[in-house]
Amino acid sequence: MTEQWVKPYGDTLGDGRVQLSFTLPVALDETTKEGAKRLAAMMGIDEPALAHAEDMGRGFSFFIVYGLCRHRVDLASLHVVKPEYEVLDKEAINRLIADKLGRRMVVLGACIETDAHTVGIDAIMNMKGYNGHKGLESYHGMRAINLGAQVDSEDLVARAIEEQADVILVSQVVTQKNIHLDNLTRLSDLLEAEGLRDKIILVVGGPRISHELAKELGYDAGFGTKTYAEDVASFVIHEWIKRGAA
Amino acid sequence: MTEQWVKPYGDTLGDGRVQLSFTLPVALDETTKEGAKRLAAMMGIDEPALAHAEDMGRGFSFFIVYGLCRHRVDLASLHVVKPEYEVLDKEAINRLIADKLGRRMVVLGACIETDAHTVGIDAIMNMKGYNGHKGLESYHGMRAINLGAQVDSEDLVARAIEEQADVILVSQVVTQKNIHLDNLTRLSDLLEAEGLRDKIILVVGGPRISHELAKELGYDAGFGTKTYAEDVASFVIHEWIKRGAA
Amino acid sequence: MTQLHLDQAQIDRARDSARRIAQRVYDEMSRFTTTTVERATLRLLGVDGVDENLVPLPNRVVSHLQERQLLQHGAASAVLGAMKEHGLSAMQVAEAVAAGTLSLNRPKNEAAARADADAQARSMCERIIRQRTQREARIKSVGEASLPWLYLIVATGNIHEDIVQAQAAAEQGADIIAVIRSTGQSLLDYVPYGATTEGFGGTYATQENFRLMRAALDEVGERLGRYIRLTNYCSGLCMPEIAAMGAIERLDMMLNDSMYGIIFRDINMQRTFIDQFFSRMVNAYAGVIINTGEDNYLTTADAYEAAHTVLASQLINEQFAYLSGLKPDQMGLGHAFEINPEMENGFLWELAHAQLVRQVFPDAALKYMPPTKHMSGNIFMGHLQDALFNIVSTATRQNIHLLGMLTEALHTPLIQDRFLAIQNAKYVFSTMKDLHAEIQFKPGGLIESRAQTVLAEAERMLAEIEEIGLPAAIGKGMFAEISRTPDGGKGLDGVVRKSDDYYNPFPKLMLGGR
Amino acid sequence: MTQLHLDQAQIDRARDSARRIAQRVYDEMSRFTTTTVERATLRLLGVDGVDENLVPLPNRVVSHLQERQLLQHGAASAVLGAMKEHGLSAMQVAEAVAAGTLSLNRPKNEAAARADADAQARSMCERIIRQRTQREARIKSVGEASLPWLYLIVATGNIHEDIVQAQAAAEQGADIIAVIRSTGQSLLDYVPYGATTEGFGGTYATQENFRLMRAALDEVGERLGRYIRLTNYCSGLCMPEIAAMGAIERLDMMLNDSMYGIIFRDINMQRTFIDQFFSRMVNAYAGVIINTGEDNYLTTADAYEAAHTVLASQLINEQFAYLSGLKPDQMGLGHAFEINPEMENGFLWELAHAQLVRQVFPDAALKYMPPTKHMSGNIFMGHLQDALFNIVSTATRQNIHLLGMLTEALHTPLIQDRFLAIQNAKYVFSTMKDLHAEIQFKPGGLIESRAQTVLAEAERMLAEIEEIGLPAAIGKGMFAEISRTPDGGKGLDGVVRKSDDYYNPFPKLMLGGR
Ligand code: B12
Ligand code: B12
Ligand SMILES: Cc1ncc(COP(=O)(O)O)c(C=O)c1O
Ligand SMILES: Cc1ncc(COP(=O)(O)O)c(C=O)c1O
Repeated sequence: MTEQWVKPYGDTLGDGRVQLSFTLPVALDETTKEGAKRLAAMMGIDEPALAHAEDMGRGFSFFIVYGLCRHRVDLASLHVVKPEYEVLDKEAINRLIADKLGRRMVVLGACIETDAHTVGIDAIMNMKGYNGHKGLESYHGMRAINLGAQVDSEDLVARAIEEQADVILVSQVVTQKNIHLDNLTRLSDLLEAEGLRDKIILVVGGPRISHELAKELGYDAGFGTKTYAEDVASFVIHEWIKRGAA
Repeated sequence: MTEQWVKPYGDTLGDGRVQLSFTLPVALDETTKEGAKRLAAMMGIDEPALAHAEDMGRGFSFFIVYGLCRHRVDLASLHVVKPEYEVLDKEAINRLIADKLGRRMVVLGACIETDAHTVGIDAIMNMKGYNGHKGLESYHGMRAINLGAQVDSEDLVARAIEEQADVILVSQVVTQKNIHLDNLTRLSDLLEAEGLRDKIILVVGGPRISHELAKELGYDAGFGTKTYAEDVASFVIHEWIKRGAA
Repeated sequence: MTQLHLDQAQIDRARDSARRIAQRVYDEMSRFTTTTVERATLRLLGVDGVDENLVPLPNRVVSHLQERQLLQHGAASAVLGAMKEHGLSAMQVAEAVAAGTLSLNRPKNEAAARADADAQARSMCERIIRQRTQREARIKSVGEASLPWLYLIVATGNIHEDIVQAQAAAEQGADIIAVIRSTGQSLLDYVPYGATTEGFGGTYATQENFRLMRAALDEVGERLGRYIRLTNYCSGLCMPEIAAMGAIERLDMMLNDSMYGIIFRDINMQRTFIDQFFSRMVNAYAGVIINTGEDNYLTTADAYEAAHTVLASQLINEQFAYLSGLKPDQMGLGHAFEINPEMENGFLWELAHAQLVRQVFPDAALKYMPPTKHMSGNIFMGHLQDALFNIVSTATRQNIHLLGMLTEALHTPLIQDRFLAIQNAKYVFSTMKDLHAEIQFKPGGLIESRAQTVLAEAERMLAEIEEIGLPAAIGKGMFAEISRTPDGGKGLDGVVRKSDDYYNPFPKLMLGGR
Repeated sequence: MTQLHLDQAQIDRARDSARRIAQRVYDEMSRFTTTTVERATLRLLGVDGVDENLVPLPNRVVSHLQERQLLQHGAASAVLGAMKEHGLSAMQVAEAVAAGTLSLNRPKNEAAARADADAQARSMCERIIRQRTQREARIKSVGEASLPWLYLIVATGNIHEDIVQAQAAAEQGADIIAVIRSTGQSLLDYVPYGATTEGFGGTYATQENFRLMRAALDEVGERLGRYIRLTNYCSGLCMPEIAAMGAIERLDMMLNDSMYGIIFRDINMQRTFIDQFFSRMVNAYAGVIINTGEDNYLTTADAYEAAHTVLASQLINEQFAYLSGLKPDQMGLGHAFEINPEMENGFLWELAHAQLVRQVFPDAALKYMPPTKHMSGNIFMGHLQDALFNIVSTATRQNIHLLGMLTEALHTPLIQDRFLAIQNAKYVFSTMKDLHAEIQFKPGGLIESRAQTVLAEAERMLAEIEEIGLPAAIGKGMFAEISRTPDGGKGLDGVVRKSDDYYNPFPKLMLGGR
């Protein structure tokens, strides 16, 4: 593959210009300013210029730096992990489900553990959908059950057994102190323990979720901001077919 | 000296949180996003999170990244180059000049070469001054001659000879493509060529000027934003005394 | 701003509906108490601490009473009776119960126990009044912030780190510090104990944390010459207990809504209404300003379409507040700038709405919330949304101004986010200082008509709620598009029908004989 | 916005003063021509190119005429005479002069030479009219931008890089692209030639650069369905030549002020007034919108204290513009949001000022400049200052809206700075779409009084200038606090007193016989 090196661009190809801001937990003086520049230099920023340095009181200082990033990256060399599937429309998805499953697909959705941010999962699951994209409830090929907020992983797994779920969709919005990692690991461990992990398509979504992260956590896919129901539905049916084929 | 390591601070000591923004000269897609994160990683940013990625049209993409900067710096180890002098008030400066020179000190100011930004040099030189700090014209110990904008270096040097200047103050505001470096070097070379460099205290100022840079260029001092007349005047008389002592 | 032309009779009709709606709920709910009301009562009588499993003693005692079928009489007389009989303090009684060395019964002498309870309660009331007086004295001596008060959150999860951030925020200009609570605390049926250093998206609300932060803010306030107010969350399954702790530790404000827990935390509605009444009574007595949570509706519903639900809910919250003894200047009725930034003329609608709320509640300490839902990772754009919010706030003279964070969509605030937020607000407030008095709305124009429409819709909505009752209205998802049923949700098991001889010393002391 | 109450008689008096001020300068100055006026004339007659030292041929020819004491008769007839006598084209004459193989003299037949010059000039005028017609046709076919027009600069120093940035800017929403000129070009007494790739803080204005950028913007405009306007600087020692080049290459707007060069570039005032008259005439004829530079005053003087100097100067610029045949809709009178962000109520004063200018010049294509002087390296704060500027612009219906850059204090714009600036303006303009019609100023309030004060001060200032004459006023530093004398400054050596038989074919063609 031909290489495709890129660098940040300000006003001339290859200039490497970047903007940076951060706080240092020290009062502002000439040394602190020098320290801020030095940090930028350590990041590989040439000619770091302190655009702004301001004392924030109580031994904190705020900095804005512009400079020239020395690093460049070869886009051609990057292997991006992304779910491989074609986004279909509702009709096509319903048809595929009818063809391949011959029954309605059971999809369970929840915001797990302490997370109560339901707007995201509602956007995917509920009739109304999001930005004019109807949710899974409106897919007649699916039985979409939205359990809502703060669902314990145990309860979710129990319900999955009860409903014979094909798919579990979980949402995680709160990520502070990486709490979502704990929550998500907990759920997949439980499914594993119940011997369900292979039977169920397990998907996670949320504004800070990437497919890469999801894969690392042992999920089948991860979806970030601006996801619509048809994206998930397309992935899910595609994954179902793939598993059948395997 | 005891070490004083610092790292950027977001909400926990040592967390290293920084904000970054830049443009990449490629259209937005998953690979570009990955490239943006990779660049942040190369800067030593752990867990780089793409807070925002937006296509700007015509093959450009804009990114905002937050992440954890791995680097830290020992403030105690930094040697900050700064002009060493005590800032005096106008009276004290006038008295010192009377004492040490026994005559008025001749100070020539100019914005050199193509630069026409006079507000800065006016703030230092003119009667009115800046932010309530009177300019050098108001110091009766000084003869302050402000040549204004776009003064050719040759003209400035000729005038310095004519007026028997003790001090030359130059202002450089335009720094695009580093034009100020050329201009400043040109002036000091000319002074050197005329054998005047040692006789004259040569000072540069401007919003993007640091003392460090000025020293590198062979100037006696450099002053940045928020400089007042008394800062320069204090330095100049201090430097005069130092040279006399040497 | 000049006043919008609004029909006062229409406002009065809407308010009358709200009064009847609230009164009906109150009448039905005053036949019940809850486990947390009783725990709060015990806390106010001096019970605190935890057992070896970190279960709070108020919980141990109340569970004990519940097991023994005694709770319906009220916890106070049983405990006071035991104190007298065994010559113990309230704490000692609780410890003994927890240790299993003491079983509580109905007091031998009910009248004496009640009198003792009254005496004990009176001394706590005096303590609370002393805090209230101290607040007033401090404001007088160190100085009062100017309006609007800048309200900032800290949410590191660690009380010690929170203190660093809170003091820095105050130095930068914050007038009010809210210590955001860890996710999930609202669903705990007990209040954690002691100083805490681990939380997610916030720090646990504990009495010790209250105390530490109060001291830190008193300290920085003195240094700055400005009394810094402290806020926490009086919501969730322990609403009354948090109110009690706050009253004791001199919190100044409390998030305390009549419906938030029901709608957003799926807490049982009966439980919430009962707890809410008691907690507000304590807040009222302690001179705390409550903050209601109507702003949250607009995080799930659309700010334009659901604007009237905010007003309707504020009117209901106001009436519930009156029932608990709160004065208008203690009512931080909540609303928010949640308009979609892509909506044409969105700013006009927000201006109309903020001014409408201002005029309907001229004496309330309105709490105005910044954009959150439509904030994105584009922090530069977000900073502008916050600026426009700041403009509406100063133009319509809001009282409690929550600062919007440019990183709202990303993380709980970093120290620099707060710093920039304060710069944003201060710039707007100063450069537009007298704008509110200089600009007038075009009579009959888009802004005025919009306000009139929202008012009319709120009136209609309240009429409908009056018809069907508040529980049914919530059941229909009339608020925030979320539906809850009277017997659904968490915490119903903590609702206890009062016996005829139920006794609690606080209402008559705090409400003056209601 | 509703209108401010202003005294129309006072406006009329101020305007009358300005008319007499301008007329007096015009009467005095029309006895002179300048080297660059003559070079522009030659360019319009077809002379272009450079010699082996890169000296433009128009300079070579004019110097030649000056040496031979012929310039006072006007360059046109000498060149046209030589063309006829030697059977050469204008370019061939110029090349021969440059090569030293031809010496110019007064034409043998002055009448015939004038007639030839007229014919040649007429064909150039037709060419310019064709460009003007093409502009109109393109606007009709690809579409016109909505008001206010978003104006963005590119300033990489390299025309090819500028094109990339300009096209990207247009895609992001720019309606006007200004190619900022290299520092120092305004003091060059010639116009550089060809495509250029090195400049500092901007790209050299050359005819080839004009052509390249024009083509690039036509291309992107077609793609976007919006005619993208192109702007450059018609200032400095070559003002008339730039006007000529712009007319030929279909520039749409030109920075072109009657006093900017005098004050900010220390260009001789006689030179400037003469050049200004000719250049504006060409601009007028080419359908170019001029942009005046009053905004610059506030970069050295204080925006509050010197507000009236902006208005006074606008009235003078307007009268000079009328003298050169410009129509009100070609008058992009300049003003700026340069208030100190720390000034209490600063926003109100800016609002008052912008509205005042709007009302005094209801038909002008007002150019409104963003904050620059008080921008700092705090880009987050700067972004807010720009937002408030955007608000005033939409609220007072400005026409040409220069986008403020959050990095104004740091560098010429990076591509992302422009991107964010457009998002800022678009957000404000959309969310406040009808605000201008909804908000009224309090009669007799702070805003109205402020506008009245500024108007009164401008009237007084103009009366004083009328008294002493414009050159003396400039000498007193009445504009921008910078003082210049009639015989000081650069370029006086290029001022030539016309002989009685001075001839130039363009004024009568372009002004229709003035
Ligand atoms: C609305 C909101 C709330 C509402 C939630 C109401 C509700 N019923 O959901 C309320 C007010 C209750 C709330 C409370 C809290 N919140 Co909140 N909240 C928000 C807010 C403003 C918007 C979130 C939202 O609705 N976005 C719109 C939806 C549509 O977007 P989305 O969730 O990203 O979903 C899309 C995709 O991500 C994806 N997706 C999401 N889930 C899934 C699942 C699957 C399977 C798939 C395929 C896709 C998918 O598809 C969706 C549609 O495209 C954000 C800030 C912001 N602007 O983002 C803060 C925010 C998320 N909240 C935050 C916090 C900290 C809290 C609290 C913990 C604060 C506290 N301590 O009290 C509480 C507690 C809540 C709890 N226990 O979880 C933080 C989280 C910080 C972090 N990164 O950890 C944020 C970022 C605010 C902040 N800056 O502090 N919040
Ligand atoms: C005002 C201004 C102008 C005015 C200048 C009027 C005048 N008579 O000075 C006008 C409108 C003419 C102008 C024109 C241009 N400008 Co200009 N201008 C500015 C602006 C808005 C403010 C500068 C200013 O006056 N600051 C206030 C003074 C008091 O601050 P200061 O200069 O920093 O001075 C202080 C210190 O630095 C120090 N100091 C300065 N000099 C000295 C000297 C000594 C000896 C000492 C001790 C101290 C000292 O003390 C001063 C007081 O504390 C800046 C943007 C900004 N906000 O900074 C752009 C800016 C400087 N301009 C810029 C440019 C590119 C131009 C042009 C080249 C654009 C063009 N191509 O047309 C032209 C050409 C000018 C030229 N040939 O030099 C760029 C420079 C970019 C760069 N880094 O290279 C800037 C940053 C704007 C931008 N973002 O593009 N400009
Ligand atoms: C009234 C009210 N209570 C409580 C909260 C916080 O929620 P919780 O404490 O349930 O996590 C909010 C959220 O902003 C609120 O508005
Ligand atoms: C009217 C006018 N002309 C010219 C310029 C640019 O200056 P110059 O071309 O002299 O560098 C400006 C600056 O903004 C201006 O306002």
